[in-house]
Amino acid sequence: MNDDTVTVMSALPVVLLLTSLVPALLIFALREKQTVLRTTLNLAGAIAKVVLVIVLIPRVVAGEELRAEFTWIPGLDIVFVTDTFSLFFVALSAGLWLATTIYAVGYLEGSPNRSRFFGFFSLCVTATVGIALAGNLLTFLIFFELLTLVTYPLVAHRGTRAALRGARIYLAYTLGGGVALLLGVAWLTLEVGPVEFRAGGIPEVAEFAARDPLTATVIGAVLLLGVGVKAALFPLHGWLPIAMVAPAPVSALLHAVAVVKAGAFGIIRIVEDVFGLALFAELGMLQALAVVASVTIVYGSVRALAQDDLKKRLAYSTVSQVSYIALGAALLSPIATAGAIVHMVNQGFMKITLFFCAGLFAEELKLSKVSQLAGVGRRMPVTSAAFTIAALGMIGLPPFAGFISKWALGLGGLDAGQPWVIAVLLTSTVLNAAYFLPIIATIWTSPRSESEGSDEGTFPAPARRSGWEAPASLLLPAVATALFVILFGVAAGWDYSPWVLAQIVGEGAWP
Amino acid sequence: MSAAALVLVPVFLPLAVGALSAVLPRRAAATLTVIAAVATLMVAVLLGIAVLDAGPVRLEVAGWAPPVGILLAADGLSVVMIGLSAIAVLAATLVAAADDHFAGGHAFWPLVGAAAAAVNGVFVARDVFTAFVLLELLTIASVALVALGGTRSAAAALRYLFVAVTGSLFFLLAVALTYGHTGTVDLARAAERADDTVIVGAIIALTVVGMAAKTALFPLHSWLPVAHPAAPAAVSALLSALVIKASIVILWRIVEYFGPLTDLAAPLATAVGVAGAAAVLWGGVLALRRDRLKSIIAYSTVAQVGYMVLLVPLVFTASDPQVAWIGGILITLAHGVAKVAMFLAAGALATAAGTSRLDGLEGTISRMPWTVAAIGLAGVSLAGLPPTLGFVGKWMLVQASLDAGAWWWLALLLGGGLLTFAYTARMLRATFNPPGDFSGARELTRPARTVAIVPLALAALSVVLGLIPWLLIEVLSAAPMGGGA
Amino acid sequence: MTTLQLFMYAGAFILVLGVAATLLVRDLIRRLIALNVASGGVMLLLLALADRGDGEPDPVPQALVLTGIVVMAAVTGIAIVLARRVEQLDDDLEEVEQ
Amino acid sequence: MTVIAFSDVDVLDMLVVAAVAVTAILAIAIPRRVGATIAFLVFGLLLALLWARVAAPDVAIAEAALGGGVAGALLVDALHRRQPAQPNRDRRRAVAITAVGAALGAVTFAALATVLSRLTAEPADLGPLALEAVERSGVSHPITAVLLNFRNLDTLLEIAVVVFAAVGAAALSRDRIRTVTDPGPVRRVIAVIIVPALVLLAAWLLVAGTSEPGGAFQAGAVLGAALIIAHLCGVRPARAAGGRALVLVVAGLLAFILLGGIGLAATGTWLALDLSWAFAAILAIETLLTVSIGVALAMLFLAAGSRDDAAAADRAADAPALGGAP
Repeated sequence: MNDDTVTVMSALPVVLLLTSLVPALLIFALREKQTVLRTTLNLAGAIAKVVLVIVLIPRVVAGEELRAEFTWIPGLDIVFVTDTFSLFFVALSAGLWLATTIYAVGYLEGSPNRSRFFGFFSLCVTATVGIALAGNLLTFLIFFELLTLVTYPLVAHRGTRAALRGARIYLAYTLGGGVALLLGVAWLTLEVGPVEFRAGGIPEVAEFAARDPLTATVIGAVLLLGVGVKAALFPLHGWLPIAMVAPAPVSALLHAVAVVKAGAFGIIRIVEDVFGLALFAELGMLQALAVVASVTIVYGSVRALAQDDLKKRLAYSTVSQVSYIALGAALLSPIATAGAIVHMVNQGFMKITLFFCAGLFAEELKLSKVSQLAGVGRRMPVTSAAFTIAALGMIGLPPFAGFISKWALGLGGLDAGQPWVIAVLLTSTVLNAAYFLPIIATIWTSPRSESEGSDEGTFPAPARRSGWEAPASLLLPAVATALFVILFGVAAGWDYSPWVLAQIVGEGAWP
Repeated sequence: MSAAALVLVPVFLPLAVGALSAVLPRRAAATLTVIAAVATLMVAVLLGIAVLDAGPVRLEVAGWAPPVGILLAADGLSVVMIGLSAIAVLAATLVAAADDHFAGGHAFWPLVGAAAAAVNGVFVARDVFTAFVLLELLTIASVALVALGGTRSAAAALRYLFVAVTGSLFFLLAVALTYGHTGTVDLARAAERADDTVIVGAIIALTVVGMAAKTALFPLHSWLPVAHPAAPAAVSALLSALVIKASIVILWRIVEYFGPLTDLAAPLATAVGVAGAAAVLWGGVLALRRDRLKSIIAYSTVAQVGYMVLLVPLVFTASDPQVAWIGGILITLAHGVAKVAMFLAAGALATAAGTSRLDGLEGTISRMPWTVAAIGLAGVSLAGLPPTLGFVGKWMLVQASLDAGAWWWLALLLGGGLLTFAYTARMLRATFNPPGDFSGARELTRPARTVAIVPLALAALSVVLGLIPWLLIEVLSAAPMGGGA
Repeated sequence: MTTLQLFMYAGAFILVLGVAATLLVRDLIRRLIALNVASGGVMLLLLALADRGDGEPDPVPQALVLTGIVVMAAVTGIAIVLARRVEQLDDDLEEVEQ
Repeated sequence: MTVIAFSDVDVLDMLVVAAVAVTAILAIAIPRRVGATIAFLVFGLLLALLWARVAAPDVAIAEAALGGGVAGALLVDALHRRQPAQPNRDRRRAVAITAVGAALGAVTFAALATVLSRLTAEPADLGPLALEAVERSGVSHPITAVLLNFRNLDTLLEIAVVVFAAVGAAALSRDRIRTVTDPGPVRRVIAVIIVPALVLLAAWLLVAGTSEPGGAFQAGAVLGAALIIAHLCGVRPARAAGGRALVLVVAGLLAFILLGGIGLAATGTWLALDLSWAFAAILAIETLLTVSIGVALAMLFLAAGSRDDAAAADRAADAPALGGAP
């Protein structure tokens, strides 16, 4: 937190929530056929949120902090604040929500139960923004659990046996995590009173930890366990590949913004804004977190190698990539902290692009396996290009966004005196390459074998008047997010680039 | 009219309306019952304001002070429970007025009036014998209401009657001991004069057994999953949401007044807690294994009763008993609101689908999304998940358990919620349908609009109260439990 | 032993007897009788306690017992109605089976 | 009225208590319904005798009237219905269950007796306080004062219990209450002699209740018995249809609640009676309550004992125990 931070009571944080909550409730009430109105509401909410965020960024960067609070029970409030970190996450969600909404409108065109889908879709973003804006642990907990509940109908949306099974497993994992989180939050609140996030750690928590380090460690571990499920830390990651049954836009949102990112965000909040890095390191938990994150990074990558199902491969890739954030948060170095924070955005844009593309392949050509993608680059060049950009970014090649993350994390590892981090990053990069490069190669070069796929051996030509390779509402979001993947890498030095903002956010943790 | 006289309205208004309803045509009876429920709700608000202003509202009936006369008093607990009863009755009668299937016959109206009067009376009673008579009135009304479920419900109703009346006799024995030991049946006066550990322990033990039978606390629960589903839907809703609360409140009151007087209270409280824990697990597991909506919801009640009594051991061990009291009361309130919503919504689904079997509900989520949403939201509240009232209660009980270092109760509170949501999710899953598998396959009978709105409104109420629970907590703290009335 | 004690213990005995029978007996009408026996036991206990002094007995418990008796009669009445319904249904089912 | 308490136990008391205990055991142990019911009837009468021994004549009358009525209804039921065959339970198992039940019962009794033995013999001060207040109640009989003034809330609720039991019973057996269209000679005689006698008795109990043992409950119970007998004997006014009878039933309850309102208006306290009109109010309300209770009990037990057709009712009318007039 900057010393010159000014806290202003304001309704704006609530308005930020309402921009998706109100559309959600209105959409629920719509009839199935009111497509235009529904799309309008969706887009209006999404655009309003983006505009609000853009307006707020300069103010918050300049040291203004907006705050709204409500009495919940006597002595314990529901608090929303826009500190730099929360706004950073809100910006990520708002941007990707807009892209995903456009994509989803096109993706679900003509399918049943769309009012239900978009209602919960908006609620999902509301919950994510609530998590971002939460000013204390209680508020964080409320929205964290809300997120679990509102994503359930999205995962189960199709109603098939597999969808219901995926939703059930998802629920079992995340509610289990919620139990741990509730325990941790309630316990810490009992010990130190309302736990308001504070960059660099809360003094009361530090005092408490000095008094009773064992209990503090247990509470910290329980809290991490609670958020670790959503962040898909090994061995709590089991739900993620199974939840792939959800429609593509949901997977995109789950992996890039909402669920796993909420978990990652929670890890950073708890480590840096509740306990503080120094205290966490003192309690010995920082090292433990680093080890778990490293194991998850390598494990996820290894498992991804073996998947032929494209979405499954991407899912294991998420398991691995999200743990970069946890790893960065677990290193005692300002540059690693910034690396963790910037990777939230970078991974978000890269992964959402990949899922958009996977959805495009599946929708347009009914391709869902890696082995079926041979030669698809010629039929869908734009989609394939977007996929390639995001995949290269994932591997960590310059000038794409992913490079910034890996570079910052590597430097941070050295800075923190933990050079083994470089080894983890290198291993992961090699594995990333090993499971992404073959896909890229297949898409662009492999001639399509006669024995598979359609009878003619070539993909059917697009059957739309525009002559585009896919519907515009699906294609454009993918292209846009892919461009951002390049932009975030190339323009990392710009005043408001994610990397610069991440450094500002990270500074707070290092008073 | 002084504020004190307000205490009588929740008792006599429904009673008079109930008596009138017996001889009035259905429309008039329904209208009057709904009006009475609204009026009761307003009186609850007024009483709440009075309690916030000046603490408990006391009324010496007929102008005779205890020990000769009867004292009624409304404290925070009374106020919020009367509010719950008004809301539950309002919801159930609105639905029953819209669709006769939910009522089961004309006698529904007078009997609901009697039941409402009896539970409200229990909430304000501070005289153990008056409480006994009120319990009997409630038993008579509830048993007859169950029997409205058709010929086959008679056996369930009779079984319920035997258990309930046996429970009452245990309580009457406790009343006799109270009188024998202290020479009065006024709670406060009896608590002042009681000085024999063994006798007071016996009074508590007898009340616990009697009320456990009437509330269906494990292991005396087996009548409930038979009786509640046998009744018409609006009756099931009232039985689960409201009727069992009367015996819970009596148990609480006895613990409140007599608990501090005897060393035997702590072991008894632990026994109650153990029974509650077993109820949570047993009810939850069985709810998971039933395949009819009403049966699942009834077992859910068995499980939830476990949470409602969990405050009993906690008030003896937590450093601030008020937190445990308020948490337990809020969980009970949340259960009431959610259970009415759930039973009414289940009734609507069953009516529409023509069956209450889970495997016959496929596709209802698309046709009746609001009704399914009501079940879902109600389940969220029962499971104690945010942002509902159930979460507030659970939060406070978790705080109290942590404070008391009561790890067993803590594990139960945390794990029980998962079980609750598991059977809720099971109900929800049954309503989904694979795409294309449903178009015109089976026409659903669409229920009346009210039938769809009421459960959802109640579910929404759980959320609203979950986000702004402080008002309830203020009212509950205005007259702390154990502070005397 | 005093008369008070005699009556009290007798009341307790009858109560326990009645409750035990209510729980164990299967025949509905006999269960109902057992329940009434049990309630008689409690009434005996209460009335014995009312008459502890040397002077006039306390009218309050007597009034309570009076109330209790009326309540029990009402309960019994509705229980008989239900028992008839149950057994009628059983009979009908038997007829159908035959 | 005084009874020897806290002296050595009277032999008569011992005998009556022993008889009560024995009949209680018989009532629960006899496997046939008829036998069990008769034992229960005797049990009730012996209890009434005991009530007189503990100086509770009001309770004795009520017990005799109501207990007799209940037992009578049970007896009618037992006589005219086939007792369903008990599922063949393994004899050994039955013995085992009984043994376990007896053992648990013994333990419970021992525990209860221990608790009871701790009750002190000091008289409570409630009695003197209540008796002292009787002067200000408007009636001179203490129990009536308690029931209709000090604790009239309990009484009101108790009426409600009876009223709603009748409402429930009527709903559950709506089409089943049948009247006797062609009463035989025996029943004509009963109708002419017994019914008016019972009605008169009820009236006397009601009026006397303000100063002596008696009152609305006892009177109501007797009136109920009269109505049942009249009904079974085919007396026309007793054939009131469910709806009209219900009006009579709820009228008493509503009047009682109304009295509460009047109390509120007149004295500022709900259900409070001003001494100047307390006696009149109590008598008026008792009259209405007597009718309410009488009709309600009649409905309840007619509903309970009805289902069978005229042939069964024939026999029922000749069953002397019905109504159990004192």
